[in-house]
Amino acid sequence: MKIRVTVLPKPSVLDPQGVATADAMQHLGWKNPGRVRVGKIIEIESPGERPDEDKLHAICRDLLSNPVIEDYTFEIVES
Amino acid sequence: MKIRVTVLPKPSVLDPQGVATADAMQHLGWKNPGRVRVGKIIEIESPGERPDEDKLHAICRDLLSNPVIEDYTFEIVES
Amino acid sequence: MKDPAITPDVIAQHGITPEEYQHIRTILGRDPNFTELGIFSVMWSEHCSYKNSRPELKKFPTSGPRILVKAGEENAGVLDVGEGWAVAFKIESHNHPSAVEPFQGAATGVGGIIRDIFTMGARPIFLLDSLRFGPIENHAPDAATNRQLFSGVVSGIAHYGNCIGLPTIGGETWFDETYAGNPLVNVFCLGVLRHEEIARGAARGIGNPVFYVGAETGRDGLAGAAFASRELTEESKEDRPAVQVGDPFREKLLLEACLDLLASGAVAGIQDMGAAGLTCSTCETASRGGSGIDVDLNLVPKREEGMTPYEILLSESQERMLVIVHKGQEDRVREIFEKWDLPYACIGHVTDDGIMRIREKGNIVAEIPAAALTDEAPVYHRDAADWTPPEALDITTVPETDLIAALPRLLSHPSLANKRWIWEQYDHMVRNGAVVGPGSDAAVFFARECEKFFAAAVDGNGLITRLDPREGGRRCVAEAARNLACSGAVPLGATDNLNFGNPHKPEIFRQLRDAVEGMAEACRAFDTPVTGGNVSLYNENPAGPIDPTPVVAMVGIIEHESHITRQGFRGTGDSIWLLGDRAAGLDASQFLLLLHGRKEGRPPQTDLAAEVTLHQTLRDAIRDGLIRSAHDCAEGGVAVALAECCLSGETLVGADVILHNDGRRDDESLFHEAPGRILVSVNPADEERLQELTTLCRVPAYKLGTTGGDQLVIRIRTSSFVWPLQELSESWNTSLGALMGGVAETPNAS
Amino acid sequence: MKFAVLRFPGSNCDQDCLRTLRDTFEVTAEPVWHKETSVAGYDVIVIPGGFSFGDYLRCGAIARYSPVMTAVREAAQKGTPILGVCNGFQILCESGLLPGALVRNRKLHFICRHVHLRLENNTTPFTRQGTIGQILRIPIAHGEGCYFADNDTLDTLEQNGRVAFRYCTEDGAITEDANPNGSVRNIAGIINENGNVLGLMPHPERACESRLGSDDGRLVFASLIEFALHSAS
Ligand SMILES: Nc1ncnc2c1ncn2[C@@H]1O[C@H](COP(=O)(O)OP(=O)(O)O)[C@@H](O)[C@H]1O
Ligand SMILES: [Mg+2]
Repeated sequence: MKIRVTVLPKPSVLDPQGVATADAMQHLGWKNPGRVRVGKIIEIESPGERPDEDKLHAICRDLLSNPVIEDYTFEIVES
Repeated sequence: MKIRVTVLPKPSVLDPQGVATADAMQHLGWKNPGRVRVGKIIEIESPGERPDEDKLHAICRDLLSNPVIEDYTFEIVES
Repeated sequence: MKDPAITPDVIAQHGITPEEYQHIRTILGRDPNFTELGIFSVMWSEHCSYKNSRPELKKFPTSGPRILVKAGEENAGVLDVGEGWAVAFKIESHNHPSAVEPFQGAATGVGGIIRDIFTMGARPIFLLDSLRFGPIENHAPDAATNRQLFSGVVSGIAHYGNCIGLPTIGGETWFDETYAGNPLVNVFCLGVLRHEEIARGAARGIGNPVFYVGAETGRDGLAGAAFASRELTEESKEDRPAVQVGDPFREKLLLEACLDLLASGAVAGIQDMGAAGLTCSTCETASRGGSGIDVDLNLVPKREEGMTPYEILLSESQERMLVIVHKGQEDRVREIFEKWDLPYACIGHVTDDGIMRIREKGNIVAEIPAAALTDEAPVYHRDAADWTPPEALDITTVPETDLIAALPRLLSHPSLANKRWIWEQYDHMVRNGAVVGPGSDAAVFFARECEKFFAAAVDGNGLITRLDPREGGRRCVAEAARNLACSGAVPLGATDNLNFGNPHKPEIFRQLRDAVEGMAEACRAFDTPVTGGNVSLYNENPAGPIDPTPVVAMVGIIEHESHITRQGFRGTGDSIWLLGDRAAGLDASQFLLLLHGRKEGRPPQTDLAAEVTLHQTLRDAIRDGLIRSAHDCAEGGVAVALAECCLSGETLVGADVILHNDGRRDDESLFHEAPGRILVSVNPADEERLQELTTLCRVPAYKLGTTGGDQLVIRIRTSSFVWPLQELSESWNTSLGALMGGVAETPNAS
Repeated sequence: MKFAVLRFPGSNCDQDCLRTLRDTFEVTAEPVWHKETSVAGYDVIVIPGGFSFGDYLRCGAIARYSPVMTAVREAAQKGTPILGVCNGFQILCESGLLPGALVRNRKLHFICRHVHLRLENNTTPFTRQGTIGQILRIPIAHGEGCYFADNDTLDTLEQNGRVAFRYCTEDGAITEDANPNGSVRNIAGIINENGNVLGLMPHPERACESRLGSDDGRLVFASLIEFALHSAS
């Protein structure tokens, strides 16, 4: 089973890495890349049972992201 | 238009962050989370035109990922 | 999965010559199998065996009353520093990995040298780094690539050093086209220990268990060894990375666990797994112990499934150690590894037959006399080309330029500019010891373990060595010693890194040989034995070999805290003196290189006897309390040195000086790079005593002028050159940051 | 008088804190391993800097789950002074003992240098020996020291005097230029509602001896010691 958790900075939080990336894209010739945000992806390939949704939410909220600055989503890619 | 680039460590490359994350998940009560890899996600919300595929590949390869140790994929979420 | 057959092709791909192959057959009394071929290939590589450089390295002085562990005996040399305390230190290169992946390449370089130090039983306390890159100014070819390499290397060093909690307190950084595509990344580490704590990398005690501890073994670094590995496992060839990824967190745990372990008395021998990993650590420990070793690969903790013996033995996965444990102490050892959450396994035991025996699934997959791998490696005496000394520079071919503009241009060149952009990324303050951090001639570190002040500096000069290898060798040692003297330290010992091109080319071998002889001569003069070092050959880019770049790191001790001296002027009204001889032309100077684009001339020769006296006299003056600041005149000559004195104190302090011209042109007077000169500032009340001392010691000493004001004024006969300090400060302090401002960051540095 | 200095895998300023407390202030200071479940008997708890668990995932994200943190949370409730420096500050935020979060420095680099701080509240156990507006010179060394909190949280902090230190110029001005990492409102250190938990990005333990360039950091430890003596009597 494969779970993919995506963690992105909240829109209200300064994302200097996103800004720097957008700048660098412009240098590479993409005139207007617009808004770029850099976040994390956590890919879990679990051989065993998958935790129930609540448990998964808890792990995403308490460990994999920090709700003060980040939003998360997860998707079950294969099961 | 929204493009989402996912960058993950190549399967055989050591991913210390993934290892630490898997350990932490176990402490949170998920007995066998299996293999965890931590990568980057770059979300681009571009108002203008989107570069052609070749250009996008070039940006992913040269800027957003490090081909020696990472693989990337991108998907066009909306256009 | 079957091993490939041993064909002449496979042998050649392993970098083994037909003669070497015959030698292997003689040692074994049979043909080696594929795994054994791999083992010989890495152990007999230049990296492990120094087969091309060993005869040269023998020329270094390696003994002395302070030497506790000699160069070559163990992972690092150890020097006595008094009261039962000792230091272990060494420099190591990671040039090729850094060229491929600057961040991880540099990071793992730091990890490797730290392991060398704590393997000796020492607590690592600080790092230095010596770096070379291609040009990074906007107009330079490939500037963007060079900037990325530079930025990646600096963040890689920062990442590893900061995380593990070791301060990088000094270094040197140069930019020149010769290093484009082939950056040099040399890192130095020093640790402290008690004499009785020195650990040995020997497998002693028949029947003692052999433990593996640290990161799991993966297929890291295999392609780096460049083999016929393609046939090994079809499915894995795509993702077999040449680059190792460092895990400083694991290394921190490993460090603490190993020091706990050594303190427990359970350890009979210990060795890190560096290049050639498990292979090197098993056969070297056995060879040093005069014993054999028997290891079962099934027991080795692995990161991946289906690894072959060849892959396991040759893997260069980082953050691993081999520990030989006194029989009966296994539980104590397990307890420590478990406390630190480290993977470990007992993988074998010490035997009495001198054989390195490797098993897998009950079969013996390799069986080689251990000592043959380490002691019977081939040694080559390469041919050296003849050398003609370079022509002296004809000064009339150098157009006279605007000298007022020249100084800020030099100060803002990345090679001479303030390196703050680099060292602010390093946590140079952790461990609360950097009493003099980066930004002065030598760094001074207060080692709280032993309450001693150590000084350390690292120097190299590719330009001088290219023009005159022997002088280049002498020069870098003398400069390091001078940097130490300026900080108030007595040098104790040195470690060197020889960065050269392909030694099969006679002109390269000539450079290597002469540079080593020059370094050896200088180390003798300063009474600083070489305690170890590293050789990095085959540094070439498509345009040819790099300028030969021997680098030396020297360590000294400062007897009393009050002797610690810095390079910056301290206030208004001090007298500025130049100690040492003065005259030379612009030969081999940075002025000629950076402003006129010429690598030319006959480098002024280092007078070692005069240097020794100069340093001793300076130290005497420091001990007598006469010296307010001291700075060595190196690249950029006296003008750049003066500017640095004005700019690097706690506040900006101006100066007004007169230079005698010796019948030379003004550009020569300002920017020539004769070695053996030190700028000091003294309280006017002490001038007479300084003069007496220098006269007594026969050290030339010239009063140049006085500190004060907000400009640097240099007068030469009728000309006077005036630079507002604000402008010089702007040039010197901001140029590197401005150039690097637009560089995309290495994103994985947290 | 007994200080606990917590030690997580990857802590690297624990020794500096212990030495400073023992050698400069001559108080008892003991390391406490992260697997311990009690911090009873300690008058002050210090969570030192470093890279706990490699700073993987997020700084402090994994350390907050160490067993010792449960005990720390209880001690915080009881009013024991808790000082989190650098990574310690990050751990306190991740644990919810302090509001907000520390994110990547504005310019993305790790920065190690001396900065100036303005003391904003001298009624805390950590600052009682100082004066408001006092300027301290103390080093920072971090890659993720940019303090962030939403505006409501920030307003609450300010209204209640919970901003303990701000980055400032040499003369005490709160300017953009003086802000090394982009922290909102130049915040360098905050306290919790009860005033007994301080999170501070700069390293006071690196500024307790003049040979290290500044001894302005003594204020924090001297205040703590005075406070603890006071509470004991
Ligand atoms: N890569 C680096 N890392 C740390 N410190 C550095 C680095 N490069 C230069 N420095 C520091 O900058 C100062 C100037 O270096 P350098 O120009 O080599 O001095 P000098 O000419 O006196 O030997 C020294 O204090 C040195 O330690
Ligand atoms: Mg130098």
